[in-house]
Amino acid sequence: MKRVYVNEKWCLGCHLCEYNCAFANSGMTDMVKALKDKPIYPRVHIEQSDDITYAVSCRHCKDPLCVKSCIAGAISIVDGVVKIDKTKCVGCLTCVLVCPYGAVRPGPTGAAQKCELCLENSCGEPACVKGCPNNAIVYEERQEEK
Amino acid sequence: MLKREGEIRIPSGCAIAAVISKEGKGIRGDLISEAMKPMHDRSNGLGGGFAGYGIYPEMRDFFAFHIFFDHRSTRKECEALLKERFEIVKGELIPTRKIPQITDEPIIWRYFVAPLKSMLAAEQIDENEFVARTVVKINTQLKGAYVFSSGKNMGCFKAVGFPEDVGEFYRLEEYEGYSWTAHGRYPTNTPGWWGGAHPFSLLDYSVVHNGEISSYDANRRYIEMFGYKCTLQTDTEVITYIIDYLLRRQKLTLEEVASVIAAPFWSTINAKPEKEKEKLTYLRTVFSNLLITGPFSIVFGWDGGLMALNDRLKLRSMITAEKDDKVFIASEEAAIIAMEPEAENFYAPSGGEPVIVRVKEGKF
Amino acid sequence: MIDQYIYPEFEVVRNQNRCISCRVCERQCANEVHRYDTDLGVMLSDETKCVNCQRCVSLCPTHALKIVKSDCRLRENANWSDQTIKEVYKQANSGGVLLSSMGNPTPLPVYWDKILINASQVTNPPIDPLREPMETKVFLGKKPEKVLRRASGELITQMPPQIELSMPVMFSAMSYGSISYNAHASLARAATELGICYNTGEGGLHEDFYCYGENTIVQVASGRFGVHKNYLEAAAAVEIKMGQGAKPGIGGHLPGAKIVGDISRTRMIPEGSDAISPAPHHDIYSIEDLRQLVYSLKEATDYKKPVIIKVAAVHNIAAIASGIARSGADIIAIDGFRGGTGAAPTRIRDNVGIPIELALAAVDQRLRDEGIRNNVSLVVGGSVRSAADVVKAVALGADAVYVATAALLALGCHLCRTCHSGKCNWGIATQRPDLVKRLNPDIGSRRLVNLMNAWRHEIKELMGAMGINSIECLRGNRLMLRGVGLTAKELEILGISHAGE
Amino acid sequence: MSKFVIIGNGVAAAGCIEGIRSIDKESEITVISAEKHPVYSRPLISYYLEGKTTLEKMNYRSEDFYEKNKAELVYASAEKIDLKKGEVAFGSKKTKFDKLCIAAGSSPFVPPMDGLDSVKEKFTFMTMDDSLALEKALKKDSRVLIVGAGLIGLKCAEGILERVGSVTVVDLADRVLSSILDNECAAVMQKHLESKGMKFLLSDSVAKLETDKAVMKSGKTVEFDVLVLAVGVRANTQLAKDAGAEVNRGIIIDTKMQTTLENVYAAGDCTEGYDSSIDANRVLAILPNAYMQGFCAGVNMAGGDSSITNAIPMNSIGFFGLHCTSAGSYFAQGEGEVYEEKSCGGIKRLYIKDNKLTGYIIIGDVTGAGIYTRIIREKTDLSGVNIDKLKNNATLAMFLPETRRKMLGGVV
Repeated sequence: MKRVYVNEKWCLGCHLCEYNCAFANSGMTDMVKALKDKPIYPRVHIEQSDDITYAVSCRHCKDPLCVKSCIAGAISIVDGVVKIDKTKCVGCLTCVLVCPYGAVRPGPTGAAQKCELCLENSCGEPACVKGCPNNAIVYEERQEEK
Repeated sequence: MLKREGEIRIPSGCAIAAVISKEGKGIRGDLISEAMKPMHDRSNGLGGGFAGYGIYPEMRDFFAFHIFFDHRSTRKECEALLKERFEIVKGELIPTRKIPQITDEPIIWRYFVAPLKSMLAAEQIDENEFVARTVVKINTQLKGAYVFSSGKNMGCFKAVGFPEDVGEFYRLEEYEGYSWTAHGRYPTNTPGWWGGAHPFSLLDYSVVHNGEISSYDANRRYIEMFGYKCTLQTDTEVITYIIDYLLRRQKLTLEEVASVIAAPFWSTINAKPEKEKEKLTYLRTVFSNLLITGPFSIVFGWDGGLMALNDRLKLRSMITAEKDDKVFIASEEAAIIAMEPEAENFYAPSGGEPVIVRVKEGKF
Repeated sequence: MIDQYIYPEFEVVRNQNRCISCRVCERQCANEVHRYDTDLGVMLSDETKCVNCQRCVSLCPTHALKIVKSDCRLRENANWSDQTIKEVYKQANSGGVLLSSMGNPTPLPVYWDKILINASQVTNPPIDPLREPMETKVFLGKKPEKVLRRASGELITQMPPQIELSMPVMFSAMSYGSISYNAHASLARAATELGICYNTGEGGLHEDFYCYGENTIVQVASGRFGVHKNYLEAAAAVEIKMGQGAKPGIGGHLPGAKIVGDISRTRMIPEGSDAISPAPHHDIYSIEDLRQLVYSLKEATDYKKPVIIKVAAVHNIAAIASGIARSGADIIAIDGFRGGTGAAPTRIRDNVGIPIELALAAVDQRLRDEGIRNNVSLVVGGSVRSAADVVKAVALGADAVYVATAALLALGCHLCRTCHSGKCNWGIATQRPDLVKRLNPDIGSRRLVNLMNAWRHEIKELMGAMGINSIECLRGNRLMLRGVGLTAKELEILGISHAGE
Repeated sequence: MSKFVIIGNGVAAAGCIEGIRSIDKESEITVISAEKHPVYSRPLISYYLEGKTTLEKMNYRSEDFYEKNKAELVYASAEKIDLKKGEVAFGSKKTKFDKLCIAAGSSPFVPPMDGLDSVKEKFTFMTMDDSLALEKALKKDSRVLIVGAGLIGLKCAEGILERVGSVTVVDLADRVLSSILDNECAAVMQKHLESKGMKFLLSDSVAKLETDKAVMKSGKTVEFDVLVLAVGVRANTQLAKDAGAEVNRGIIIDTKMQTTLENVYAAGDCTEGYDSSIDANRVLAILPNAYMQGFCAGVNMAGGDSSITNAIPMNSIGFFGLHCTSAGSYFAQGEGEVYEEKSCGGIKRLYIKDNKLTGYIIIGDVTGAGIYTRIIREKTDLSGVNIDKLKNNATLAMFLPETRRKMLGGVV
């Protein structure tokens, strides 16, 4: 399955992915309207380690702890994609407690949110990938080591 | 005022035809003149001409110079120059027939000459090179004189007019040769000048050409490095020089010449067997500036035969046919039928595929 | 500082209605122009630091930024231009030679723009490159004068060494050090994919790039940096750099601060030592010395590599070229005065040398007049900006062209002309790791390949229009060119007619 | 074809069904549910009272869950397990089984209290029905007394605080959430809860109850209208015990979820399984554990091979927007390093011992907490981790670059 991967060698730490993500998931058509003077709630996050930066987003684990742990039964795997049903989520953040990548965070309403690969917004391909100025984030199929 | 040949590059469309007897049998000049009639519309009356091989058997050991003079005084001047370098065996007016279609003719002479041995020794070159240099010298330095034929046992006949009229004017029925080429011209950029008509020839090489090559200046500026001077700025001139350079100076075979001037595409070369590929790559690389692009169909004549060649995309029509020992080449099938209603084995050579017909050796 | 007397050259115009304070501009500006003010909650700019490289503009996700030339003007004076006055101020401030980067920006004539190309109409057909084969392959190198055969009559097909190019364009010399590792990687990978060559410049060849050797021209310049046996042997050809169009008669100087790590190793000089390329090669004070170096390099490479001599286009270039053509060199590269550089004294860059178009025309004709055009191939550079420039150069007589500025533009360069600052925001002319990584060679090489493929298409279109289906038939085909707005003398030197003639 | 029976219908049972179906798509499954609801999320009952979810959304799985998984759902109480016959008796019926899973959950523990019978409005807080019953008793001006300041008591308190007059929580322990928080963190949380209007009586207990009044051991009295008993829960072990299984505080299971009886498995709050954080068995009555145990049991019942060796206690709980995550085990002062970092309204405490992170508590910004949980669960040796970065932030930056790149599926 295609997933979002980061190559930290090329990550510039510009944080554009976060803004593109927040915009893509805002449901709005204008970035200024969507993001100006508001806190943003991206589903991809830039982390920094010394001089290295890299983006972290949901890995869509094959055996996801978040799905097993969700107290509301709000997280499920649909065609390989781990999805959160926002309407069921009560914001207990058990998923945050268990996610081994730190990829799940609360969204603007308190409900947990995470990367769902832009499959359900109008972006077409993940916005972080599309907008990355240095191809540091890619959307591709890889053989993952288990 | 339109500029004439030599002052500006002259592109033109044309008709060509040729016939050869492989056995070296005599063919009368009016036959080739006939061929040009059905192709009348391919010319516009601004030039026609012929080259005949084997037409001066008695004088076969001498270079036959056909020269246009625009004035008597020019002829005197030219003859003086010739005498410095040659023994003139015979000099005479070329016989012509007054016809209303051909007017404003210059003074047309022919000289049968032999280079002076002392001059050859002094310049340390062979007689062909000596003759070639003399021709270039006259044509570039002697205003009003123009050598339009300089081979042995062959001759060019050309004029401003439609080719069939030119044939009549030069009384071609009085000549017999084993091979003939003919040209009807449709230039678009000249008032029509006798010297600019075709065939173009140097020594026994003659070229008739239908087309307009796009590589002209690349070819010209290259070939001029080797002592040639493209005074006419016509395709035919530069093609003749290229062939002369490759054949006579670089000693390439006709087939090799064809694969220089109509070189196969690299993709074709790369698909050939190793040996062949090496050779073609070598020729194309070394003589890259002699590749000719743009449309052309040429018939190259020399004392040993004819070679017909199309550009590598075959952007001009050209067809060949046979009958007995005769081979016919023409822009149109009609021209061949006009020469030989029974002609057979019609064949349209592919782009870049040379058709080489050699006359039996020793016949002439 | 009052003694600077110089108002910032650019203004950062930020549309606060569009700015979402994402701070991308701040993070991406190595010159530290932008900063976020937490008290005001807005982005602010320090325009004195702006070099107008447009990195922030390009990355601003809401297009809230533009950089404009400041309209703060000194009192108008036709003799004393703003630029001239400011240069006086700068020199009065610093007491130093003014430094600039990239090519000559002054409004001297660009002859490419005054030359027009022919097309076929009626009398011969244009050729559609989408339907018919259209060839752009060239071989650079000396061509034999005489065809030789074995006793059997078979052709001897051995030739002096050649460089085979899929199209008549190469990336010209830019050293590792003056540009980044990733820029070199992009050039090397693109050249390999394209079947053309790139040029190491005089910074040596990084060990990672030996695998691209067949598409690499290695340079031997006056500093001899990074030259050793393997270096010479790795390459497709060896180039002796005698001069550079942007700074004829001037050497190079890469400050010790940039001679670190791999660069020091690749140049084979100690870390921290200045890399100084002398103005002349101190073993070449005349043409016969050059001949010796040419043959030294040929000996060293077993006569298997073509040797290129690169010279700047200067006044007597035709005579110089003639000398080189008889020196044993296989290829002459001529660099015109609009060529780029990582750093050059401004006065030299803007006032020394001649336009490449005239140099090319003069050299090609001179070599033909002497009958030695076949001794060498001719490569020209110095602001070849488009496929049309390539076609014009080839028609004037070049075998191939060198492009560098266009290649850098493809890599992201915005021609801000401050390479010498070492803070290239596009990761090209810098060695700062955080900036170097901004140029991902995956993207860089793809963009170079795209650019060259686009040019190749355009070259084919232009050739097809002329009814030419192989590039060699364009070479020196000056009839395909016409001048506009040129004097009789200029036309004579270019060897072309005026439009309408 | 086998016949599977599951006693209980909570999250562990749902896990068990899904575990069986991950291996065996056909065999018959019977679920015996004492509660007359399809499986729902028990922890959501407080959210329901708070209005953050609805009865419908509390369903843990979709409506067609049983149908899709070909499981027969029987509303009845299981009464007896007959091992010899391989039968479970419920109501007046019996059903055969080849493999049985006991997922019976736990029940509220109600300590004996003097005068309890005199209280009219008294509730436990465990099931959906408890919640619905409590809801009915609540009035705008109700004074509510909750006995127990653990997870259940406090979630209940949060759920009803806005709907009643007052809430007082009493607990014998000296701090709130004593099972998951240390003193420092409990204090932070308590302060937060008090700021929202909850009252606490800690280190105290109810000595005597009257109709609307509780008298504390300390002598204080608390008047109330509604009493909620949330002292604790006890695993439902009786059925297993009767059948002969070894039982301690829960039904003893091995890492494959099997009880000491052949063909009998157990999962969820009723079990006492392996806790890797203390390297011993213990009851880990948390929802993730219930599901994972159920799933594991299901896989093994269906002939697969699964085990859980890295279960640890962990909790994520929030009150009025202040989140708290914790995992692992803590130790007394002096036994190891405790790293503490206070931030505005929050606190973070990391317990580091023998070069391992043994436990942590974060109150406030819990971003990335899962990474701490991970290194506790995986017992990651901290010599391969940048400790400064670990303390600073829960990000992947704490790992060696190669490890991190591998985690993110990139080129190492």
